Amino acid sequence: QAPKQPLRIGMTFQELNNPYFVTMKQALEEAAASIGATVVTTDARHDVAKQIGDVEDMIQKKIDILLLNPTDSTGVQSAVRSAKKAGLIVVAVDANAQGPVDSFVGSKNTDAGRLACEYLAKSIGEKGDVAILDGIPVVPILERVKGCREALAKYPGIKVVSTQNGKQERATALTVTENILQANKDLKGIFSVNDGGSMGALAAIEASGKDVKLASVDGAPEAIKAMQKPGSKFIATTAQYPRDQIRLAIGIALAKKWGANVPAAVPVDVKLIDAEGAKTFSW
Amino acid sequence: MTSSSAPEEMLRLEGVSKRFPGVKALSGIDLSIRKGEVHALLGENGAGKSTLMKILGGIYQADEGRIFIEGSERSFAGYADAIAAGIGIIFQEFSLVPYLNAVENIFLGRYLTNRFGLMDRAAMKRSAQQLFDELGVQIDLGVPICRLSVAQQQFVEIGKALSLDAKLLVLDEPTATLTPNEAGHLFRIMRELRARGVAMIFISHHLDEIFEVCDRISVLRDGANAGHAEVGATDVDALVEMMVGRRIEHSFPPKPQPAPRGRKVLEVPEIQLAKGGPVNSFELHEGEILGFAGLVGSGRTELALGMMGADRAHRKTVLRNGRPVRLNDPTQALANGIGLLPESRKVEGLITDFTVRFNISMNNLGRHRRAGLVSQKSERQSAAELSKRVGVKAPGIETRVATLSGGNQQKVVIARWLGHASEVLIFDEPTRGIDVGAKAEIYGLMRELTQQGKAIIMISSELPEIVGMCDRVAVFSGGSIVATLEGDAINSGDIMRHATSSGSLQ
Amino acid sequence: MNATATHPTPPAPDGGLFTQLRRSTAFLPLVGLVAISVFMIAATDNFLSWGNLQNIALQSSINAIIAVGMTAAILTGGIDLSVGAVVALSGTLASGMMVQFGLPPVLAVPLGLAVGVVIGLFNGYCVAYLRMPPIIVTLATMGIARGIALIYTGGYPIDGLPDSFAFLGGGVLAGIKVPILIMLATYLVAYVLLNMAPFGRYVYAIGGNEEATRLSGVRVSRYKLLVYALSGFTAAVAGIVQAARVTSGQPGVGVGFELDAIAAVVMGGTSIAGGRGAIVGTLVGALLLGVLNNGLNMIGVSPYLQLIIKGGIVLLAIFISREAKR
Amino acid sequence: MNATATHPTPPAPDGGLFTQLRRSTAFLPLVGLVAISVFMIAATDNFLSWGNLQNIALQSSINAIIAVGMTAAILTGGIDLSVGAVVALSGTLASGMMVQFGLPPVLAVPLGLAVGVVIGLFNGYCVAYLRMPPIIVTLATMGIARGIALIYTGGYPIDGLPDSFAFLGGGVLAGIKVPILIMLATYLVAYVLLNMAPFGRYVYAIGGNEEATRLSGVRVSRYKLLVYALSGFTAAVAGIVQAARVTSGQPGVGVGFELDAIAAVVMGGTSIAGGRGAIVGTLVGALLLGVLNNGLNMIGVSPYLQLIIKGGIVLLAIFISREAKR
Ligand SMILES: Nc1ncnc2c1ncn2[C@@H]1O[C@H](COP(=O)(O)OP(=O)(O)OP(=O)(O)O)[C@@H](O)[C@H]1O
Ligand SMILES: Nc1ncnc2c1ncn2[C@@H]1O[C@H](COP(=O)(O)OP(=O)(O)OP(=O)(O)O)[C@@H](O)[C@H]1O
Ligand SMILES: [Mg+2]
Ligand SMILES: [Mg+2]
Repeated sequence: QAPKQPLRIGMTFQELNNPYFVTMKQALEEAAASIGATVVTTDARHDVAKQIGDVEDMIQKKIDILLLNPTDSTGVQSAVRSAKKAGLIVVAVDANAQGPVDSFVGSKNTDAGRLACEYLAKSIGEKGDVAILDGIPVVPILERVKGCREALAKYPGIKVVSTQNGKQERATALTVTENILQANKDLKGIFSVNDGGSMGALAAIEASGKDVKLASVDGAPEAIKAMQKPGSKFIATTAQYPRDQIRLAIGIALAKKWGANVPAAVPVDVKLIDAEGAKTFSW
Repeated sequence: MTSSSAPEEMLRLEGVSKRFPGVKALSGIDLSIRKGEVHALLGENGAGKSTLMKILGGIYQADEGRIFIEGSERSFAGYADAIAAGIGIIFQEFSLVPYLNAVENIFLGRYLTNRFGLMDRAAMKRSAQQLFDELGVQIDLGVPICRLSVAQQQFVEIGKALSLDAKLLVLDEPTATLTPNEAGHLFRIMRELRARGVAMIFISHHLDEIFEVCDRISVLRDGANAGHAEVGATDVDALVEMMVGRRIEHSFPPKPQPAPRGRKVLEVPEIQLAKGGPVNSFELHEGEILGFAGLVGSGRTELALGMMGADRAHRKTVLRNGRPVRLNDPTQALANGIGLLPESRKVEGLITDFTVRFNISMNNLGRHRRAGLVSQKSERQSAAELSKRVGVKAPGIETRVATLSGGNQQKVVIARWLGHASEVLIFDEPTRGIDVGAKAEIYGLMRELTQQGKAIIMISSELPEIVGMCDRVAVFSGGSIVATLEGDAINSGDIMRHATSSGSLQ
Repeated sequence: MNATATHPTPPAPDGGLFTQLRRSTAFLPLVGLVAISVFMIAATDNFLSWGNLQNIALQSSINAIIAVGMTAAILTGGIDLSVGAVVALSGTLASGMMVQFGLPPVLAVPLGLAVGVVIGLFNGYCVAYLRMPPIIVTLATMGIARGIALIYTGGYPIDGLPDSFAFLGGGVLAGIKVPILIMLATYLVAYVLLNMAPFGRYVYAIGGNEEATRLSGVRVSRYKLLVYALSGFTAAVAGIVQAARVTSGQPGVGVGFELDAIAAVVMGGTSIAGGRGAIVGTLVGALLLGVLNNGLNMIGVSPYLQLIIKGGIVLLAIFISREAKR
Repeated sequence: MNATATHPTPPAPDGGLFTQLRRSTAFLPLVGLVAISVFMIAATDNFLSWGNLQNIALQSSINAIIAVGMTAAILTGGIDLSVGAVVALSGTLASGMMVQFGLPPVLAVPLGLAVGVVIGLFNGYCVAYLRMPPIIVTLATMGIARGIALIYTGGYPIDGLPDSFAFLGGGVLAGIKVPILIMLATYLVAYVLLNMAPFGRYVYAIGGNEEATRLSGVRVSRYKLLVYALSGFTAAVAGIVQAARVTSGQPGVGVGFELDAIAAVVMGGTSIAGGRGAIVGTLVGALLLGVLNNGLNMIGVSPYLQLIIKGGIVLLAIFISREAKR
């Protein structure tokens, strides 16, 4: 047997500007520490080319397990191939990747969108104008929007009057929402594809003084906190479990390393959190 | 091509007019140039000489008027058209690319290529070398021309125009940056060209040069024809009167006798610009004009810039009013009452986008400060007064300097220092490109300044001006001050003798 | 340089207020602003409402504030690419001071501004004293400032800011939103500084001909230093307003803000080569971009198409102003 | 200007190959590259392996290719901010041609390149003939090209590219990865063009003194047009390589690439003011950035800290080259 080399885990993130992924990174470091593994992380900053380069560098660095949070599912496939060729175990996290990944651990994003928008629809009395605050066109986001649209379509009284891109970050979401509010006098609700964007939308709604309800996806701490404010317009967010995703991904990867046949996909349930549920929820 | 007029006529301009916003630069100019003649074009600063030449070169379009080349009417949309018609121009403002070498500059726009379409450097270098051999100047063909001296650059400019093999060559103040020696070179070349039938238009404010090299003369005044003359049938006074419309007292203002020997306002016991270079020393007294004379490239400008801290000096000691001062940049120089009128106005002196007023008050805003802000009223008043004193010909003090003629731009820089509290002024080639009338005024102003107790270092390549103006003269050769002359010793013969001696003489 | 803006009372022989206006650098941008506004009024229901007009001013305010320092930098012939990262850094730092150390806003805000000035001074030192090219210096500090903001926050937004701070982003004074007031105040100060104080004259002079300015004895290096410090400062002001507006310090905010600011400056008639331009034009340029963003959102133009339209309008605006200058 | 590169047989009295090398623009960047590489060799296990060296060249290739056109644009005193968007547009368009219309790569690739040239010509036309400032023209076309790419793809990546195309991104020829070969070929052509053909001298001349160049009868506008076309072309080449490397046409790719390319050019010793520089330096600059990225990843430096370190090293590199030039 080879001399004891600690297990090396590499993870490439699509971004590390976002609490959701930063939380994953924390969970990764904790989990790795508990089994004596070393960790390298990289931040693709939404650039597939950089992500491929990052993976290539990690292969040169001789990691054993690659956790891949793809910034684009198709774009990273050559990186997946190189990694597999170099004998790594590759597990996609949060969003799936094309190519021979060993497994994929991620939220049920369609559910996430559906749950949030069903709740939103009910809270506005099943009728009125609704806007969607879209994000970067990657699979999980697209699925959330799809789920939301499916849910809203069940209510003939509800009309989606505007879909704008808030880029999943506060500052952009803030201005975009301000404009949506100006353009749509009778807006009743907004669905934001993530909590980062929803925080910007919330600021805009509060500043406008209008009664517009807001639902979102993630369960980020700031969202949870905002929902608990009395009379908050932020009524619900479908929580994902970033820590669990990582823990599962590492578990699957180890299982694979030990020779197990692992499932191709491990969907992680999501849960709707409303103002009441927010009191006890945290990532 | 149809040819109807006299066969020996190279160029005829008829009724050329040009108006710029706020200025009628040219009105109804007629001009006729014969083949194989050197034709002088004279006029005060701003008379319209350069503008006329730019129209000839297709750089400006005339509002009215016609251009005939060898009898047929032509119009040029750009300089390339003019070149194609056999016209070459040496511009008043350099038109060289600083980071290219002399060869690349000369052939710019018409590089020789080999059969692969790549540049044939060897061939170009050969013909450039030949060109400079003919000109009798030494130019390092390998270095970017920004590393050449101003005079060398001027010769590159000349070489570039000559290499066009033009039938009509325009030389717009080519001698302004040359010493008499080099100007002599140029005149020899011009005579050779004349012998080959090339027609030339020669612009200069040095009227003696006109008599040395020209055949006929045309004079512009305020953008209009002021007269024509044959060189044999006129003299300097007549020309000046034609240019200015009155007679000019063009002798230098009287030097104070005996020469002023006030307290030493500036002492430089030692200054060495570069490690291993020559060590110099000089001093300057209250109320005197100290000349820096020497050949082009003898290091006068360098020494002045190094002394005042605009360039780095390896080692130097400078005392102002007996106290040692640190001069590491022009700001410190200014704080110690030392001001510079730089050699190249456009590059170093002016902000051409600024108005006359801004350029004049530029480093003097403190005088116009009210509550931390610039008082427009006081600034405007003083700018108007100063520009009037140096005789800037411009529509007003709110005119952009870029639109002024070369000489008038120079006057603006002079005006800046007239209004300044500096006690020590370094005037580097102050009358370069200045017309005769204005020159006399500037000389008068310089004397006036010294009478107020200021001291002036005048760097000049014009010997008469050195002789006529300076109380003492430091003669440079090869970077060293080889002699300091006073009183009767200040004469052209002695200065030239020292200037051409080898540097280590002392 | 803009003769009219700098001479409140020129001797203009053919003066008249309109002539004066027409000659000013800001005239064409103003025409553009009016033209686009007219179009938006026609194309949307609600454009002209007081609410929406405030909205536009509000949304333009951050870019407009950043563009003040950018104008100064560009006028000297430089540029400042670090502004977006400074927005993030000053916002997160001030937020951190309030949330983690419990500092009151009156202390935390100056600290946030100070960090912007420090980065600006660093930029300015490299540019002015070490003679490094501005574009590359500020590109480097852009990475550095962003990195510091990310490390400081660990990548999380800093939340839980006091209401007194949020007032800077969402409050209303005399019927006008506070960020708009901050923007106006910034422009007022900048106008005085650039058009009436010696500082401004030197800024223009340096951009017009740095060597000549230096040889005439102006302390070029010091003024350049100040210009970048100013740019860092206005970016930090924008960072504070931004943090107050989204009531959190966001380490990832401000990506690409430098390009918006440059666009505002150039649309406002300032020459990218330096030496010519006017601060008032920049404000108009920023508002023009704001109207464009707002209007296209209001019309409901798809975000992708917005990119194209905005690009086209920027081109058109510059083209027209070029033509008119001929 | 790089004296050595331009005079294959300089009259250098104190010649010698080393002296010549030492005088060249690319010398200092080369020293920097060597220094950083030595550091990385010491700091990591595996830096010097053939695999990792190829890796670095491969990862630098896209930036290096873009930087060729950027060098030309900067040499003329201009800049091209649209390159990143052109990477996206040419990549998506070529991909679309192959996937949606079933065109073979030999047809689709030229089409992708052509679209880059078209954007470049448009930029060049605005800059050269309409005399609009390059920074703002290309900023506008950056938005436009990106918008077109997004609309064309609907925001989704275009997938399912043929293997023959993917070869351009992942294939190996004579033991070397194809993108590296494409990069080398691009530099070879650029070297000849810029140093040995009249075109190159005109590019330098325009950057050195545009007015003088015009007065010399050089068709300045035409050469500027060509320079931007070249920049569009090399960006499109990079776009094709990029698409082949990620085996999909990505509409969102290339954001910020313009800044990386500018960094490579300036790190390579080319003056941002134009007129001086060398294409070889740019290659060295791009490799330097590549080594930095790779090495920091290999060491395992945290992504946030990487931003700071990279900024610091860029600053240091420029600082040293400035000092040495004194
Ligand atoms: N581009 C321009 N825009 C506006 N006015 C101009 C422009 N060029 C020249 N002028 C004006 O035209 C007049 C003639 O200038 P020109 O340069 O032809 O004079 P000049 O005779 O060559 O003088 P100098 O001896 O000083 O060189 C001047 O009043 C000048 O201010
Ligand atoms: N013939 C030459 N060969 C090489 N370099 C020269 C030559 N002439 C001048 N130089 C450069 O110019 C420097 C001195 O020029 P400087 O401008 O100080 O001289 P100057 O006496 O003021 O002459 P000018 O009338 O040109 O201003 C020299 O140190 C050198 O670098
Ligand atoms: Mg003239
Ligand atoms: Mg001199």
